[in-house]
Amino acid sequence: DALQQAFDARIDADARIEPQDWMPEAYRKTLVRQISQHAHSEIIGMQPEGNWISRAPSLKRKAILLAKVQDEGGHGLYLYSAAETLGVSRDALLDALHAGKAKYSSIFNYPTLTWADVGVIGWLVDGAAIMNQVPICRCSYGPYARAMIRICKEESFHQRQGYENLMAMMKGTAAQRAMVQESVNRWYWPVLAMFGPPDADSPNSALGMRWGIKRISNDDLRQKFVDATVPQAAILGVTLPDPDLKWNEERGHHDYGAIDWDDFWAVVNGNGPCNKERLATRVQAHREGQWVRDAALAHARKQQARALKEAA
Amino acid sequence: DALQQAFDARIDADARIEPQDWMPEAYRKTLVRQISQHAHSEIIGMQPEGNWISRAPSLKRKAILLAKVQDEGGHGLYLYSAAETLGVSRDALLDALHAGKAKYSSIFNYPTLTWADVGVIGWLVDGAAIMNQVPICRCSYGPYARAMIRICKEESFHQRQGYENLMAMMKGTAAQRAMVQESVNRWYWPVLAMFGPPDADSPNSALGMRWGIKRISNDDLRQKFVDATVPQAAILGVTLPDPDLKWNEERGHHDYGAIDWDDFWAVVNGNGPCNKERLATRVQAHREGQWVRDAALAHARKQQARALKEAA
Amino acid sequence: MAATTAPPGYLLHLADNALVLGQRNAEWCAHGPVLEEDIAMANISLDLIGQARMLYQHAAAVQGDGATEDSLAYFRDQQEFRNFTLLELPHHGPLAGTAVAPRDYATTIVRNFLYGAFALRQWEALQSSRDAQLAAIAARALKEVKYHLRHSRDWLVRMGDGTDESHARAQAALDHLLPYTQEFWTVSADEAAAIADGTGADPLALRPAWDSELDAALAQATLRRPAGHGYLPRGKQGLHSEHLGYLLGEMQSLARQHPGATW
Amino acid sequence: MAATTAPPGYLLHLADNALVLGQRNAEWCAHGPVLEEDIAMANISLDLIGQARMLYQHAAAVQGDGATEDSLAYFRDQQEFRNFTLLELPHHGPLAGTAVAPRDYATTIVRNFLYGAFALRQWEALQSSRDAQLAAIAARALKEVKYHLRHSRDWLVRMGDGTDESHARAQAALDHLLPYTQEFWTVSADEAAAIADGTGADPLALRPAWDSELDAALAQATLRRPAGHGYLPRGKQGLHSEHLGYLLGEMQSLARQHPGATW
Repeated sequence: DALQQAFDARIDADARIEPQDWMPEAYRKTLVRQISQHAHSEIIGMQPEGNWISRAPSLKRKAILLAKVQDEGGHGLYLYSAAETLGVSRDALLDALHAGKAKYSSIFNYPTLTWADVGVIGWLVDGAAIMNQVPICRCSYGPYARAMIRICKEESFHQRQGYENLMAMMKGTAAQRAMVQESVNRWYWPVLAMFGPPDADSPNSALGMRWGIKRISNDDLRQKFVDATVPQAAILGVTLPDPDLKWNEERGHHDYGAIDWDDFWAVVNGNGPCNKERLATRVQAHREGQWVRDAALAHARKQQARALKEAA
Repeated sequence: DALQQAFDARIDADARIEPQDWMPEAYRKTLVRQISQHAHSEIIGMQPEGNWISRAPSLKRKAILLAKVQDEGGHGLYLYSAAETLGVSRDALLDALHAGKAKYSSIFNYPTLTWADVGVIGWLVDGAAIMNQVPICRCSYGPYARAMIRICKEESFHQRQGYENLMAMMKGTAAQRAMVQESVNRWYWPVLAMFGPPDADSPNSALGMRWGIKRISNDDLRQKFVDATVPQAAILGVTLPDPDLKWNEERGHHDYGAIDWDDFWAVVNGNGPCNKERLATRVQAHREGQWVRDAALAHARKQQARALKEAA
Repeated sequence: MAATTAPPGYLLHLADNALVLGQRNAEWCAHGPVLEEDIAMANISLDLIGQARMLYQHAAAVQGDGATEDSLAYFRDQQEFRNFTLLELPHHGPLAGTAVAPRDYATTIVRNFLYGAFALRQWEALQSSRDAQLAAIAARALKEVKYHLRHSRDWLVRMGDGTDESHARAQAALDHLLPYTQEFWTVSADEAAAIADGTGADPLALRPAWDSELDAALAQATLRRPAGHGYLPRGKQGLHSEHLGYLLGEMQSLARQHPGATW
Repeated sequence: MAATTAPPGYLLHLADNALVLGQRNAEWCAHGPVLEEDIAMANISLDLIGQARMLYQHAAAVQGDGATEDSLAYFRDQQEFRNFTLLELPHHGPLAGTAVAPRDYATTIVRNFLYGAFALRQWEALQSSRDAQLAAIAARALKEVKYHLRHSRDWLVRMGDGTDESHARAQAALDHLLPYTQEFWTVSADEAAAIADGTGADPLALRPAWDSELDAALAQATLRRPAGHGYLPRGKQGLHSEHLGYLLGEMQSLARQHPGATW
């Protein structure tokens, strides 16, 4: 019909879809799922990093980490707002998260065991997230694209801070250097898996491409990430834990080893080291915060009633 | 009457009163109050010392402290049992404690701020407690006297361990020695106050003396304690924080400075540093343990019902 | 021509207040009652850590001896800390150091209000400190604490004038914490020295305005002002509660695992 | 004529198990549900600390290098600890390291049962270790752990066959903790070495008896045995949960504040 044709034409012309525009239900649903997953990832992601705020080893690092975690909360806010432009409430999205029906990035189901993890999350996890997210800045849905532009800017800043944190540790004592290497060993493979299953096993991607929501394939993004990470690791002085990693002159890219997809799917399906902890912690915070939210609502209603009475 | 005369005769003869014997109601009440206060002191006293179990600086000291706190729980058990021979239940006594109607030794309303406090509590607080308790081993009420004999034996052991703990620290680093001295400075005066108000202000004592429950006056016990503590402090190498402390050749005792009774009464009346914390912690443990006690009771009843059914 | 500087002990008192309360408020990260409050509490904590850093840097410069902001924050023991006892208490009612209880946002809000209303006036007064560096820090801190105070005051009113449960929680937190504010109005030796040389603020001069602010907020929140008597804490003289040891043990654990390391 | 000794990593695994569980159980001190349980938990903890001391002393002697029981307990970092992840978890359901929740006695009891039923059989087997010192420690530990197992089994049955609430709590604790027991049945490199040289016990040989004991106890407690699959923890290989860092941070804080001191 005409609406569908107009929508298709905007997509073909690489123009933006805005909240007031007509859109196919499947497009709307795909966006709600993707934006809310991203929002949930931001707020669940506050847990593993938040784990080190109280123990940050210097006041400067404590302040940087606090600011970063605060930014993540802010990203959550923008993204829930972007999702709300698609006609779904933040409460409904949170309910789905708390009921275990919505996903969030699996990477946050790993624990942060040392201070170096804070730096490695900045460098590798945020780095991978940026690779995934930069193409979304050109996403067809306006509010999402605009939220992502702001988020990517802040994420790049976080990534540089993470790298700088690791650099300072690599210039430090032997114990600090060992801490960085051990952390890289633990995070590297799960980060590679963040780009999602190989293209051959990723059937949903085609429609996302068609709609201008997804713009680069999982494997292409992963390759780009590996190519960018190798020289950064060299400058840092850490070894990436992949014996098969080497430059392929012919392809003009690095070859890399096989990813353990069984491990990836185990974590996605709820059996990672911290899946239960992360979700239960969210649920606990929400449940224990109920009385606070109720108080704010009750007070606002009382205020309103008083204002009406005075006006009467 | 005849019962009263028989009772008085036993008291005069320094013979023991046993649970099945007739006794004046006031005697019974005085004993219940004193024994339960003592029991409550044992279990409240587990809190300040328990505060250092998790952080004990060596495994040997951790084990010694755990064993000591366990003994205190055991003392609580004997004493509640002794009180029960007077026709009052442990539950009723605990309810009175939790309702703030029963007292416990005020010394446990001070916080344990350093590891040295564990040693100082052993040396000075247990030392003062023993001074108070040894005469009770000759108390007219049999079950109480027998409980006290066992308790005093264990307390003496704790006191020696506390002193030995401090001795090890005094042989250690400057920081360890300073920690001991600071702790002695904080605890010395509150410990002197543990013997209770001066005899002139202690009207209840006379009846206690008459009944063979109390045998030595507050001031006499305090003098005895000071005289015993001075040479121990000298061997340890710590200074007792009393500028007026000196040997009085004429009296054959040490003179000592004025005790700040306002501070003592403030703590007794609920305004010590930890009164609220101690009581609320007890109440919380009791409240949160309710389901466990209920489970034990429910299971016992089910077992009994099954046994009856089988027997039928 | 040495510049006038406040006594180091006074600067540490101010810095320790900021650090310890910043550490406590940051504990809400990922546990707040609503996302906006996670962010607000992180923001308040960040301001406080920032204030602590400036104050420690200044104290380190005054003290010399190779002291740094981190040596002062991470390598002093509990009894060297000079913060108000109020600021080190956990986010729940009175319990022993070894007890565990859920964090209570009413406790957090009431503390931030009671201290914020004091800190606002203290920083106002310190803007005219004879220690020029301290005066500059005060000017900056004042802007931040205005926001902290508004935030906690707004929530205090919401809680007091909200539901029965929120009212009861706010009142319980107030009953628990108000006695600790007595410490604001005693003058420690460090404060006396700072007042005498014109670098410090006399807390007693701040009391009437603090009292009025408290009464006004409580009236709006329909809360009752408890007597607020009882034990007089002496945290700013180094005599703390059982809670600070645990707070510092956790905060300093990593730094002390790697003595001499730079981060 | 060097005596046969178990690999140091294996001794540390056994010692760390005892220390970490002892540290956790001691947290009930002054917070138990009834005075008798305060005493029982302190007693169990004391036995475990005692086992840890004997094992660390033996490990220190084997290791040489001036190691002592206290250097092994207080000056190793989280990743050097070799305890089962199960034993470091706090006394509540699954939550992040920064979360706070009340201690739950059902969690404590279920863990003590699951581990006790394993430890009993492990010490039994280790009585015939080719490491004579370890065999002697095992004989002593076996007596203690028999009491620990009986204590936790009795309570497991009381809870399961008690009230609706206690049944639900026991079941929830079991659902939470059983997956962590998967770690019992993997063989680490240290264990493989110890099994190979006849000093260690093969956990797989202990499994049938453990399974039967669990099933029998659950039947009596009217509890359902959950699948117990899921994440396979690797604490004994040094890969822990977020909780061990906090436990060690607190446990080691004072010792590390005074490096080189003797207590």
